[in-house]
Amino acid sequence: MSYIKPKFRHPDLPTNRIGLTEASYEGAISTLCAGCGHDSISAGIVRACWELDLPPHRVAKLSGIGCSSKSPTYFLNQAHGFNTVHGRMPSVATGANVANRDLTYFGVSGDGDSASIGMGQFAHVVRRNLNMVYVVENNGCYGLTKGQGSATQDQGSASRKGAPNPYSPIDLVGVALQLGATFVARSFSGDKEQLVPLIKAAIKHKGFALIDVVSPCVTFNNHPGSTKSYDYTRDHVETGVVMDFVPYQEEIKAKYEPGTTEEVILHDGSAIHLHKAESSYDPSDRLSAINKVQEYKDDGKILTGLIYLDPVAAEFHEMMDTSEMPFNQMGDTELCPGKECLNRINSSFQ
Amino acid sequence: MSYIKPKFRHPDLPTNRIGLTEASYEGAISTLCAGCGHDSISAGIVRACWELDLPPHRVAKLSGIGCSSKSPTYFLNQAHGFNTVHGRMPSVATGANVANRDLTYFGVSGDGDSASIGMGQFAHVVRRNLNMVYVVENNGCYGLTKGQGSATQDQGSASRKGAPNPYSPIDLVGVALQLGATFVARSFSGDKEQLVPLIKAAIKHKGFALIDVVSPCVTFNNHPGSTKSYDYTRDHVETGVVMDFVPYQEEIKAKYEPGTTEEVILHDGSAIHLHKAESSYDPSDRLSAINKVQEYKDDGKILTGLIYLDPVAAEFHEMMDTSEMPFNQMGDTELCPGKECLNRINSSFQ
Amino acid sequence: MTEIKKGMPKNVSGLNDFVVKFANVNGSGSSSANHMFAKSIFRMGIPVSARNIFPSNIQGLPTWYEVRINEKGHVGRRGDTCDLMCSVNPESMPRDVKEVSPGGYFLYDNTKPLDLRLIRDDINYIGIPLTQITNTEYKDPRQRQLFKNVIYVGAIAALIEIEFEVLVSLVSDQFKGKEKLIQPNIHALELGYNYAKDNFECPLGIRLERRDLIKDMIFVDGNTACGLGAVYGGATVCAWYPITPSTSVAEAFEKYAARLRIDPASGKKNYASIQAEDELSAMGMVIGSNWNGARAFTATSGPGVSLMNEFLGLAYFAEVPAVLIDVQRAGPSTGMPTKTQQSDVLLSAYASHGDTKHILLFPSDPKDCFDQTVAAFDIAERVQTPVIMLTDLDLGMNDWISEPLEWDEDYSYDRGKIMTAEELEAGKDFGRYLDVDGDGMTYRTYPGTHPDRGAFFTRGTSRDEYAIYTENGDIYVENMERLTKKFRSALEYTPKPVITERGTDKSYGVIHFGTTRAALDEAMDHVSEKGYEVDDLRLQSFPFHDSVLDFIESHDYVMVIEQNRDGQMRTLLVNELEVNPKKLLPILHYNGTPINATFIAENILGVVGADKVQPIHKDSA
Amino acid sequence: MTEIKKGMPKNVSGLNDFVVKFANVNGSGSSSANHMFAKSIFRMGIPVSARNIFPSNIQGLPTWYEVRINEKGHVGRRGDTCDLMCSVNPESMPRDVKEVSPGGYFLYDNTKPLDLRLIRDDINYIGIPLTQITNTEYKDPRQRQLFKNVIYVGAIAALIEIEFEVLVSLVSDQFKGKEKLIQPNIHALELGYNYAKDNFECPLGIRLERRDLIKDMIFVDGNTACGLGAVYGGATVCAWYPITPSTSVAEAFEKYAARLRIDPASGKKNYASIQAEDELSAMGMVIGSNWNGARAFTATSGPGVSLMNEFLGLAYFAEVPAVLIDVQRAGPSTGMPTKTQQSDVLLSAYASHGDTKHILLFPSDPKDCFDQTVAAFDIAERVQTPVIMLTDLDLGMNDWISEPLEWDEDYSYDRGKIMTAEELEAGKDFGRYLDVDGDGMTYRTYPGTHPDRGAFFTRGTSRDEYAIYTENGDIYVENMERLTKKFRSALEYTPKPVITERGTDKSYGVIHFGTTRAALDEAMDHVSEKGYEVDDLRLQSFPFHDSVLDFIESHDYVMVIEQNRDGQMRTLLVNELEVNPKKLLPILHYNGTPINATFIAENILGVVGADKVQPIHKDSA
Ligand SMILES: Cc1ncc(C[n+]2csc(CCOP(=O)(O)OP(=O)(O)O)c2C)c(N)n1
Ligand SMILES: Cc1ncc(C[n+]2csc(CCOP(=O)(O)OP(=O)(O)O)c2C)c(N)n1
Ligand code: SF4
Ligand code: SF4
Ligand SMILES: [Mg+2]
Ligand SMILES: [Mg+2]
Repeated sequence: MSYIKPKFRHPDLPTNRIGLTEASYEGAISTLCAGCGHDSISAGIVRACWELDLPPHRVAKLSGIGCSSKSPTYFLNQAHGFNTVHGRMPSVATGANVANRDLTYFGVSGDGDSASIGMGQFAHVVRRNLNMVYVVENNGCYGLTKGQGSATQDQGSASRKGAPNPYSPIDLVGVALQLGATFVARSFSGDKEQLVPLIKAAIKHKGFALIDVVSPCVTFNNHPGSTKSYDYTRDHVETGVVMDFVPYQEEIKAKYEPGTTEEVILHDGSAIHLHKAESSYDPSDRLSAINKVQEYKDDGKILTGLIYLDPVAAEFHEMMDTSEMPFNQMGDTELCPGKECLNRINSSFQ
Repeated sequence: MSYIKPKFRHPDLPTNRIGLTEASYEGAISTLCAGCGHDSISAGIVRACWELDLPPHRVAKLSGIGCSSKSPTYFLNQAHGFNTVHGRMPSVATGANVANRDLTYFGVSGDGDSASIGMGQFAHVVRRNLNMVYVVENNGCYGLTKGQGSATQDQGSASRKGAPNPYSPIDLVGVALQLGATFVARSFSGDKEQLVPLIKAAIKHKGFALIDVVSPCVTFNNHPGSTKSYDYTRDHVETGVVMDFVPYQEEIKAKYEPGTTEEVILHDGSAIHLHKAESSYDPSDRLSAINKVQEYKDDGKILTGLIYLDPVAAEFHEMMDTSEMPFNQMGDTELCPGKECLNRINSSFQ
Repeated sequence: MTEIKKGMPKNVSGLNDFVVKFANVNGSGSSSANHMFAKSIFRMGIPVSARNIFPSNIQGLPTWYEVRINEKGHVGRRGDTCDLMCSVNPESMPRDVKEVSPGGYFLYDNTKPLDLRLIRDDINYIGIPLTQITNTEYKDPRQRQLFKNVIYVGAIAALIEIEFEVLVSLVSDQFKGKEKLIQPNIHALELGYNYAKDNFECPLGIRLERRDLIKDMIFVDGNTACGLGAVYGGATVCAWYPITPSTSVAEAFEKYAARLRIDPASGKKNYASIQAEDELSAMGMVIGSNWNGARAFTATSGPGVSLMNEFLGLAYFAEVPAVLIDVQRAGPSTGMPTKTQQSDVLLSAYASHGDTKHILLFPSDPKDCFDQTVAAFDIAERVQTPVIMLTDLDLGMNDWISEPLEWDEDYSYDRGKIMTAEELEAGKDFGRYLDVDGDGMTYRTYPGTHPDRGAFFTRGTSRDEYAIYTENGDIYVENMERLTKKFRSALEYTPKPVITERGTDKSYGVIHFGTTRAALDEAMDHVSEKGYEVDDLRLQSFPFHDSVLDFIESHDYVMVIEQNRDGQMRTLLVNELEVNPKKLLPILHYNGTPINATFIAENILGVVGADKVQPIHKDSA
Repeated sequence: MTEIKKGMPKNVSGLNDFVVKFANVNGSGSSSANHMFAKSIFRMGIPVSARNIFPSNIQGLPTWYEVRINEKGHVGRRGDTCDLMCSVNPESMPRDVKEVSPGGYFLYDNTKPLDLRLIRDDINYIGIPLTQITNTEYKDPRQRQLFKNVIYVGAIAALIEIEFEVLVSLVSDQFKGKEKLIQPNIHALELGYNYAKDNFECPLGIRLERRDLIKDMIFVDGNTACGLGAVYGGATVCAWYPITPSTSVAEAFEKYAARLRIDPASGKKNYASIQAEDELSAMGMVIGSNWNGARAFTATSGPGVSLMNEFLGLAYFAEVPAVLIDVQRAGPSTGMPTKTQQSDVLLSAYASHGDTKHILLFPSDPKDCFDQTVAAFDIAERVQTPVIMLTDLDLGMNDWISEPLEWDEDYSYDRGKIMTAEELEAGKDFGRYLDVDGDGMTYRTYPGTHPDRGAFFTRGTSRDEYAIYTENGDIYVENMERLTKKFRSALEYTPKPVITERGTDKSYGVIHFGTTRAALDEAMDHVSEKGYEVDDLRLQSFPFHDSVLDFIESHDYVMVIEQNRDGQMRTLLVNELEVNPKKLLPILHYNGTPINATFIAENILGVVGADKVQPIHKDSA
């Protein structure tokens, strides 16, 4: 396609390599509550797509139902979007991806949408290693239905009325690791520094990339006693492995102690640079990642950053051995075996 | 209740403490294929209930849909049973258990029933630590619909037509551990020695007790290349921790090397004795269990036995703080607040 | 433009008969002030109703609160206009100003001058410098926002003559336990009250005067009444998943159960409210509990009912009681989740694959919600089948005046046909699906009843009278026919339709159900005033009683009024009663707002006044 | 008892007109032998049909295979009797023996003597020592079991004069690639053939004679034809979840796609068959793919449709194409999963909450399955809505003779209204829900089409013509009315009913659909023979074309024949066409077996022959 053309813009605004300003990646004005974590994540997605020079229209945005699931309206106006039904976005995203492997797929979901009603579909999209970015805007509650606890609410975390949650929570990062996810990250909506490179790496990862983002609900779950409030999260997040995303053929900016940095090359040549702190673990080792997540939890901390990465596992199209040509571009030639062939088939039924 | 009375029986048949022969615990004649692993599990349940002196009618048997889910018909004829719908037995079991906390609940499910369509409900019944025994008769395929692969089919395991499975499997033991399950075991339908004490311990465990039993499907998944065949399983199972179940106030039979045995007391006073081999791990440590399961898998082995146990965690009724009296025994007195009270409520609306 | 000051024209006038509407921003704390306004009218003994019109979002979008005052007791929506618009949301002003009836009043914040485009010369403008007052009085921005709402209530109190003491007592009730907040609120009321008194000639043409029309009536929303009904109905298990507009049913159950259902000895709960992971699970839990002999229910809305389809079929065929409260909202799909409709009728009646029919209940006010919820449990256990109550957002989430809730101390729960251990022991023949009484309803046993008798297997597959699996076609058919018979036998236990006859002319009748009632009563007054005698029948349940067919047969034409596009109840009537569809004229209102009296009256008059009867608002197929 | 030997009485007689039934144990490998039997008749140029009657289990329970031979071409079920019962399952013998028509034949394994209770004196017994023969001939128990089946086929070949060469050629076809197996199978056939020739007077009264009635017809099951239709219809994505009796639709798609849809250059697949984790997910995938411009479908049965309810509402309201093949089985709930019914009609027509209507297709034979599957994709994309094909177990899982599948080389796919990048670039106004053509059908764009035009948001909530979210009631209503209009416009694209007129008497007509066709054709012959002129109309789709109403109006009474308890299609007719239900007389057959000609004929005659018309088999409400 060659329809990209710079729009009229303020001459001073910086543009990316395809000539677009960051504003070209924005969406409609948010109708979420002022201060909602979800809006920061939308901003992070805007930034990441802009920095990666993605043509906005080559992105498809899908979501379920919830405040979080409204977010796709608030970024990438030029991308098609699909607000599906509650908890079942993964299947719709799977169908969409199978139909056209050439777009970038963003799935945005909430903790209720993914861990409560959506647990089954979440597990299965992980298993299929569907090539998509899957962002969970995790506030430990159901924002849109006014603050009931969700399945990610921590045991003991207090509701607005003060009642502690008795149930064992679902940690989507842990479950995804357990189920064989190939890119697993956790972040905090308040940490754009960390979030943007994670989103970029997730986009470039060939396969299912989960980013579970703690994204406080200012209206229903930001009180003392909640483990998903801004304050609690700020006080308890800790980055395990600092990550830089380095686009293909671009020079490396950040400098770290020699020997502490590891480079992982993604399928398109771009790279991820991992900078490990002393207490570190190996993010290419699933079991080590599982242990680290648990260890932090046991210490009352939230491990953020890129937690696990397998850059080579086969994604869904590879598993299914489908053609390079997107299905939605196939015409009668590719699709219809024709009359003669049908006659032969008729004979086989005689 | 005092309706228990010994039925007419052959005088030589041994009886348990409530005067019943093992035959009193049997069910209808199985209509499963000759040699199906599921029938061995039914036999194991019969044995375990008999040995535990459970009054058969104080058990409720629930299942989903599948060959495995037919099994409840084939044990405990005197227990009420409920064949629900595919993949949704956990919710029905939850409702049943909430209504009457005094029965013993058996859920029997298949790998398709629990890990494919039922993944969501499985995850959530684990979270709630519902007091029940949950047996997965795991054959890696859909027996009743003629052998399609299920979500527990191992990556690379061959279908009957020889195609290797490309998807990352769901290991229900791993997922349950990850989700906070309080009793997690794995066994093999061909190993009654191991299975029976596990079932007994599971019954006595106060909370959710998962037993994932490899149970080969002789008709559709018993071929070479399948990792759920009898041969493959026999060659690859290995017991991690050998377990004895010791009923309350009963003497200990088996003898082991001193120092290798640990005793865990269950809520009713019965005990589990754990006999660890040298390469052992700590089944009271969740993370250690997770690691062990994975380690075995990496070695191409299947870890069986009692994998993890937390005998003190609160079960669902405790979390919900419900009365000791079963709901289904409550009458107007317990349930109806009466006229006067309603008048006061009316006033509050004025 | 007529800016009203002292000596302003009194254009619309109405004593205890007008509509006030508040235009706010959601999340701005206006709802408690608005509620106080409505309640004060109730406490002055005047019939009133209040409707929240809110968006599907949490904060920052326009929301309205419409209060209907009518001393004749008409508390349905009057129509699409109001007499006093209290517009404090600049964003919605252009719309708001249009809704004022000619000669009506537009109250706004005149701290800044009004946009000239908002000016109509046929209405009156009441400017109150709300922002200026709050900026002067309060420092904290949150306080400024909250008290602004209280101030306009105070102003309106002066304008339409709400008794100030009534407001004071409401404030005291509201802040019981937080007494420190009482005085500031009263102060804010006074600020508004005095500003109005000082600047305008009070009262306006529309005004209140104390009456004694409320008596012992109550002012409550339908969902609260349902939740209470479940407590009184003996439900021990509520398994639910949050969804607007049904969430507050479960919340009400929890709230009252937590007060009324605590075991005195142990302090433990004689109930469980389980937030399920989704609606499939919620219905599964309800089925499991009921199977095991505890009364259990769920509350949801359209999408939830769709998800429960498979389980509803199981409960129908396996004959497990279940109570489902569907608080309907505007569909299809996610539709307009905060708007009202009656569009789950067909889905609910025939939910699930295969041949199924479900018992439906249609409450029309809070008392019905309470009574029918209680009845639902009896019916479900008696008939051993799902009972679906179809209420709606308008009834469920809005406050309605209603007769007080009543309880008959002599009543005790009908648990249906249960065979006990004693009966089994005595040798009674037990066949789970054996129709011993000839009404299609059969005995069940609770799990765990007897050591060697009475156990059976419950399943969604075909089985014989002793619950043994079978694929025998004859046995299958017999069972299916028994289910049909049982469904008919249910009529003995379900609430009957309510018929109002208005004369001897039997040319036209009206059938309606649910929340259409209030607007319909009012519309019927108009119709009668025009000299037409039209009877009406309010359905309370499905299957239909014989009197419904009698009603249809005894009128030449019957209008079926409902709040959906496709005339779903009409379909059900035609199909189940085998009546000629030509006799049933659909009147359909489905834009998401509650049906109103003007709409109904116009449509009925359009039919009865026309020479030739023509179906209205229905696309001919 | 008459043991037939040489010189036995020939009681029933029929040349190319009789029913043979095999009673086996499932999992015993009988199906390929039985299939060979049926196919040999087909190859002799004689119309034949074959029905598997199997339990919901894998091994060890009774199963039957019923073969209807009729040179007039009647291949529906004749009735509940057969002329030759080949009973090799001791467990079912008591039932089997009862099904033999008087004067018919009962073939059994006489290695052991027959239980005396199985003896009727009005039928003939043919004892063949099958076990003895196999024990002598084979060592391996599996071989003994398998060849026993081949041997009885050989014996019957002799008894009814199947040409032996035809069997030989079938064996060769079957074992193409495994040639070593050919000779042993032929040998087994010979064992049976010779035993019969030696011991009985062949042929029996029932026998075959080569005809040339088959021409270029094919013998295939409906599910295979659906799967092939999906390949030819351009489906690239099949997302499914296993469920009897639909599984073989997906299997057929996979099988043919694997042969016909491989990219020649890369060897990669131009299709994907995805086994989803459940039916909700399968339908989600179908919606996702179709949204993104690829043709996708799913196949399921009743429980799956129930689970897809929520998603069907999304597809309806968001206007996303979707093709769903529902191979119906006996409901409700799990029902009788291996038995047939037509009982998902109402569920499918109005699936999901809120006001919804879905396009339905009703194939009646394998060619219909193929053609309508192809058409379903065109219709779904043209109308941008779900299309549900209602086939059933009888059609889907049994072999039927059918006209050969045809393909018009000039036909190309109708992808519906798509706005391309070029059109957008040229400045065409794009409003996703803008009804520019007045048929209610609007343009869509595929995701990724154009950098700054044509992107839109798809959602299940209310939105305006430019796909912008709105809760405005008027816009909502306009959109809902456009959907109604669109549904009507679909009639231009859906297959029309097929009307057969049989005379000038317009007292009675019959409406039917799907698999009732074959038995109906036969029944109509009987009815005509009795001197009654009854027209019939076979529905092929919903919404109904005008000709359906014309047909009803032009007959005094119309019988609606269907395979469910509640007369679901009749409900749909009454509701959608606004006809008086009194005109429509239900004839209902729903015991899980395919409807048969005797039943239909008796019921039609019961109506047309009676003085006063009475609804049959329908409980009055
Ligand atoms: C089938 C169904 N059930 C329930 C709902 C109501 N509902 C809307 S959003 C939501 C929860 C959203 O929670 P989450 O995904 O965590 O998103 P958040 O609002 O917290 O961002 C629920 C239960 C629905 N829309 N559909
Ligand atoms: C909603 C629904 N979908 C599909 C089916 C068909 N079905 C019956 S059993 C089964 C799979 C059973 O597999 P599993 O649970 O592993 O049991 P197994 O037969 O292998 O013991 C399926 C898909 C069904 N009954 N209901
Ligand atoms: S309710 Fe919570 S999650 Fe929803 S928009 Fe407001 S802050 Fe965000
Ligand atoms: S098909 Fe497989 S799982 Fe089912 S009964 Fe037979 S062996 Fe067991
Ligand atoms: Mg949330
Ligand atoms: Mg299985």
